[in-house]
Amino acid sequence: MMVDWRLYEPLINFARKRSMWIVAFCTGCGGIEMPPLMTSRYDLERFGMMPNPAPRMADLFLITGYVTPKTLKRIIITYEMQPDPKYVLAHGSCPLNGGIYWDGYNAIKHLDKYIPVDVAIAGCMPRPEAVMDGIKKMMELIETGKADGWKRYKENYEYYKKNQDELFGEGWREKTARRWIPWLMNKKKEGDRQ
Amino acid sequence: MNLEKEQMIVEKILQKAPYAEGTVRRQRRIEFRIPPDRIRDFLMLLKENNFETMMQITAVDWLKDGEIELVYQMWSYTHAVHAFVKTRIPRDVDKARVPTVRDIYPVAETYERDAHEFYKVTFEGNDKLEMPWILEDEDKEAGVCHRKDFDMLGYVKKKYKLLDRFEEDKEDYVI
Amino acid sequence: MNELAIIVFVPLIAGALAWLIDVKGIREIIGVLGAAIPLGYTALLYQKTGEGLSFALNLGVFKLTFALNTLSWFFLGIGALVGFSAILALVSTGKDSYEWLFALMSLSGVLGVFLANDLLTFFIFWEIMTFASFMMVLHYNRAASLKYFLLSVFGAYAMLIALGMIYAKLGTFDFAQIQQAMYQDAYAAAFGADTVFSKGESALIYLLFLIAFGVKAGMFPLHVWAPDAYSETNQSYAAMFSGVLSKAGVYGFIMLYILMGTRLAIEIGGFRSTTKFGYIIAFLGGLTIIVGGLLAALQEDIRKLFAYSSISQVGYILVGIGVGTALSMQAALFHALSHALFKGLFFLIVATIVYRTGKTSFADMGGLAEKMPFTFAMAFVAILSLAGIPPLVGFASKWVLFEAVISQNLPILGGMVFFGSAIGFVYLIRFTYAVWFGQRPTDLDDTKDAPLPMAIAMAILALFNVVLGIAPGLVARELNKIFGKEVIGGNLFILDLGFGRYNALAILIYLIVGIIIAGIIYFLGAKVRKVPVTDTYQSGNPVTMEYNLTIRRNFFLPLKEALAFWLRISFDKLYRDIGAWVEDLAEVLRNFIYNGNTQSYAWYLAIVLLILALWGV
Amino acid sequence: MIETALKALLILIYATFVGFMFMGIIRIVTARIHRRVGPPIYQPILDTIKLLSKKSNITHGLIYDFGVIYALGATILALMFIPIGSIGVLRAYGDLVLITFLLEIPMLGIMFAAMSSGNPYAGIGAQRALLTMLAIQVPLGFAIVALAEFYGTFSTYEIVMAQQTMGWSIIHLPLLLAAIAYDLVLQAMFGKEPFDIMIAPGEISLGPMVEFGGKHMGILQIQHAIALFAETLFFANIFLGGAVVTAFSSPILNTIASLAILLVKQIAVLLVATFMGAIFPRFTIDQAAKFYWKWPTIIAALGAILASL
Repeated sequence: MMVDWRLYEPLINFARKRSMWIVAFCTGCGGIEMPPLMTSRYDLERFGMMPNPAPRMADLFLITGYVTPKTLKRIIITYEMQPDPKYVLAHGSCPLNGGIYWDGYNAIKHLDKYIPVDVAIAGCMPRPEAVMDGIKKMMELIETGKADGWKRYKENYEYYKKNQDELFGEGWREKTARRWIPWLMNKKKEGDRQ
Repeated sequence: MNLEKEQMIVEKILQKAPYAEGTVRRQRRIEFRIPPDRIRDFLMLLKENNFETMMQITAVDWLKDGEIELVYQMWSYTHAVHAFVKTRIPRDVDKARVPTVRDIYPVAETYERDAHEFYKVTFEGNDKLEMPWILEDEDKEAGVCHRKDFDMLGYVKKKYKLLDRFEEDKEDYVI
Repeated sequence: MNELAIIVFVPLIAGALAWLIDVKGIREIIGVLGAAIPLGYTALLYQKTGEGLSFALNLGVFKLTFALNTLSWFFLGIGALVGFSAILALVSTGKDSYEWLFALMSLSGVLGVFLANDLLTFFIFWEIMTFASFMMVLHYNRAASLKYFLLSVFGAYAMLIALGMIYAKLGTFDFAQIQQAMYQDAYAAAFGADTVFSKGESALIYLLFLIAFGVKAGMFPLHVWAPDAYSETNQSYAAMFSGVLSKAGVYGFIMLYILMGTRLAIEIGGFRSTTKFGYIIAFLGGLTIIVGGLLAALQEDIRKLFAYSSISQVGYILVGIGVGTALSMQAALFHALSHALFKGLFFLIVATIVYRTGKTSFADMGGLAEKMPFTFAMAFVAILSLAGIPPLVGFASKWVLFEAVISQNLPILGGMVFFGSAIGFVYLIRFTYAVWFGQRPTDLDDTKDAPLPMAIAMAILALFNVVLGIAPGLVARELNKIFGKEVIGGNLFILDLGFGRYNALAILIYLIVGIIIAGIIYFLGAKVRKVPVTDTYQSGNPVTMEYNLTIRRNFFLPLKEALAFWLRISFDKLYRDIGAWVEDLAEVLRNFIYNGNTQSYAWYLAIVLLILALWGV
Repeated sequence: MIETALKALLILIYATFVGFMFMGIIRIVTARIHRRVGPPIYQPILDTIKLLSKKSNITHGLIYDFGVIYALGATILALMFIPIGSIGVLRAYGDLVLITFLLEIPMLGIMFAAMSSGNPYAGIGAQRALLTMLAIQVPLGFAIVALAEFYGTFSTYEIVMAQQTMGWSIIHLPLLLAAIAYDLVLQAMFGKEPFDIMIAPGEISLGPMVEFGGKHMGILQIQHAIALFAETLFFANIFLGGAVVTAFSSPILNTIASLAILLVKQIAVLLVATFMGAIFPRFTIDQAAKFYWKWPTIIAALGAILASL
């Protein structure tokens, strides 16, 4: 059953703008900046934002702080689980250019090489006011339809895939999944023995 | 500032362990230097002299001496004294071997895995050394470690394609 | 030849033939015919239930008499229908002619029990049924069969003693005469005249019958044989075993009411709005519901789960019988029917699963819904029916039962039956999750759907589940006929109890409407994309099929922890201990009394003579 | 026929709207208890629009879709049987036992859908939800028994009518006890603290809901709204006297007045649940089971026994 939704686009955009559910995947030090945002000082729920543990029903993905290759794998998997349209908000300078971990072997330098970032907030760490400013910006972008990271990810998937594979190596998903299996199996055997 | 308690402990331990040399650094800090092959006996001795907890195994890379120094940090709740047990082993990867103390202090398993991953020290008898720890597999294959002779900056540039970003000779960067 | 004789004896003969001929293909045909003919004749006899059809077979010493009335026709219908389905499924799962012989023998045994017109015939066919089912269990598991045999023999002796007492007093086995005598006795007791049976005797007879029928119905605490016996046999046969044979116990309880209900009511007295002896049955039934259900939720073996669930469901019927009003009796009969339908269906589903996968433990199953869609559809119907989801037959009967119990101001029983419905949800979901959903073990990837005979058998029972659920009036009409008065009012789709009404058709219509509304909302949304089980959210960790993504064992561990204290009490263990204790006692006697010493035997003799002399003989 | 359908449609729309308002009220009141401003009251509607307008959805198979649809359908079915003031489509068949069952069926659909996704969190969530349901069933059953035995009827509408003459149920001691037990049960039915272990957001990421996204979650939001309305309405009807206004001459005014009265009572029930939820921490599942099998069961059984005397 096909319905022409373009008539309702303004309403839908308003709804998308005013009910951004955050996937609670707070990496790095910015996770500490979330509680003040959520609690009574700067109450984000005023804008209908709500922390949400499951990515399937989340819209806004907060990358709060530095990203290591380990985390980036999970971030990519979680990001791909989110249904379109989905938005990414990067906190602080680490996702931009590595920040103070510029020479660290285990900190991603340019996050937007691996997943599209809609809004990035500078600062180390940005204060809640700055984060709220970024969220306001994100709302404007959503309303004007400029927050099209999910479209870019679909269109330039080869580019992102290439960067991810250069960083992690081909077939990194299976490799990461199987990494622990021998040790888990051993553990299981020990458990059976006892 | 009296150090009788520390002195007493050090003497008590030294007379049982003649191979070791011990000093008192300051209040509640004592320090021992022992040959690497006696580490197990010495830690057993410490455990008998109620040093209940192993807090950390630190590895220090002395590039010029060509040695790696392992610092076993023990803590005694009864004396409230923090003991450093220092031992030095050769630096080259195949010779950097020391017996494990996992059976004496079970927690040592974790610290030994840590030291093995970042300083390539082999603890003989610990079968979990190869278990995945902090480093990703691709980093491990590239030989990433915290030894001083490893060119970390070069590796980072290569890994993250940052060749155009830093000058080679500059020492201090300001971002 | 008389229809009743055909109904009773054809399965037996067919079984014998199948056993003798023992050619694969022919024996199946004979066996299915042997089950189909009683079904056909039962359907034919529907018109003649009023005529008091009867049949007598003179065996010289005693004569077997059968008679047909509406009550026995009701049970006959249950037995013939479920029995036919089970036999049909046996075509696929039956291993050898042995199983055909005894399956059909037990079928004719139970039909004979339903049709018997005197206690002796009742007892004889009861024993045939017990023996045949015992042989079926023996074929698979010795220990389970022995446990079943011991308890059945226990019950049989109890019944035999009761029979002896009745015969000694009344000199007849005929139901009608016994009933008559009991009525007179009851009135005599009521008016304080001297009675044939003293208070103690009637109480004793009641107790003996309680044991005899309780064992067969799987009543707590005599249920211990059932889980092993139901699970350790051919699962197609278990459909009949649990669906029909347990009904023989229920039928026995109803006979108890018919024969000596008033007598016991007057002798033992009443409790609140019901009779004391009835309340005992009802309370034990309530305990059966709870114990069976909780244990079913904690099982790790699919067959055992349904064995316990069957016990739990029989508890409802006992509650209904025990409350003893006309309405609750009807509710009990109704639930007996629906229990036979959905439980038979369930055991056929289990049979299909076991037959196709060869596995019985929940730990090695999962994700079969894609592989066995038809069986899953049948299971869906059965689950909705057992869990009491309107509009299915399970809810209709359960609803009548609830109202019948609660309207009698019996709060404790009401709470028990409510709890029973919830526990039904619980173990059914465990079954659904472990078998049909979740991650499929790789060795089940080439599982095929049900074979044709089992599919037909399941379809028959599922059809009845749905039809009788949407039109419960059909059953209510029969039940009213049995009682000869309008107890459950209403029409084809509406059950009207006066203080509560249930409209199955409206429920169906509005459910469909609601689903249509939801479906419209669903189809307005964007298209869906199918994702594999490894593409679920595991905190962002990538997983492969090597990982175990399903809770396979100890699904209800918290429940186990919450019930830890009660789970330590095991009647099975208690009986084992008693058995061991009896053995030790025998040992002691052998050592100290019957020690083979003539000297001591002489002394015993002297002592006995002395006692007799003192007694004045 | 036509007006029945029209009435049903109106009831459905009213229930959905008010249910969404209830969800908004819960969020606002919780926010105020936290000293926050809280979202606007129409926030749940925005959420639902957003979820339904997602551009990509996933499924785990037929049951995954059907379970969600079935949940909403069954909730609508349950709503139809509860008398709303003087209107009410099937109130003649609004049987206590039936409604109690119908209010549980949606959970079965959600559980089917959640488990068919094969997500371990969903499995754990389903297990916890089922054990919670098992725990609440005992006091719930006793409360229903108490009602039925006190009034001697199972028809919700007749109970409402009886309360118009005899006064509210909760002024009679047995039914007061039953009402207390039922209110504790309601706490778990709403899935609010301290009995929300089944959807523990931090630990098992919403449990059964973890895999639902897009339109599935949207449908479940609508279902939740209607279920909130139906449960509070049921409570208001059987314990708080319902509402049957006959003061005015015109039936329209009577209906509006009784709807208003019902709304007040429903909001009262809702607020009690919200306050309890906002101030209590969370029980683990066996603690919840033990709690329900101790105090509420004793209270409700006492009520039932008193009612049956």
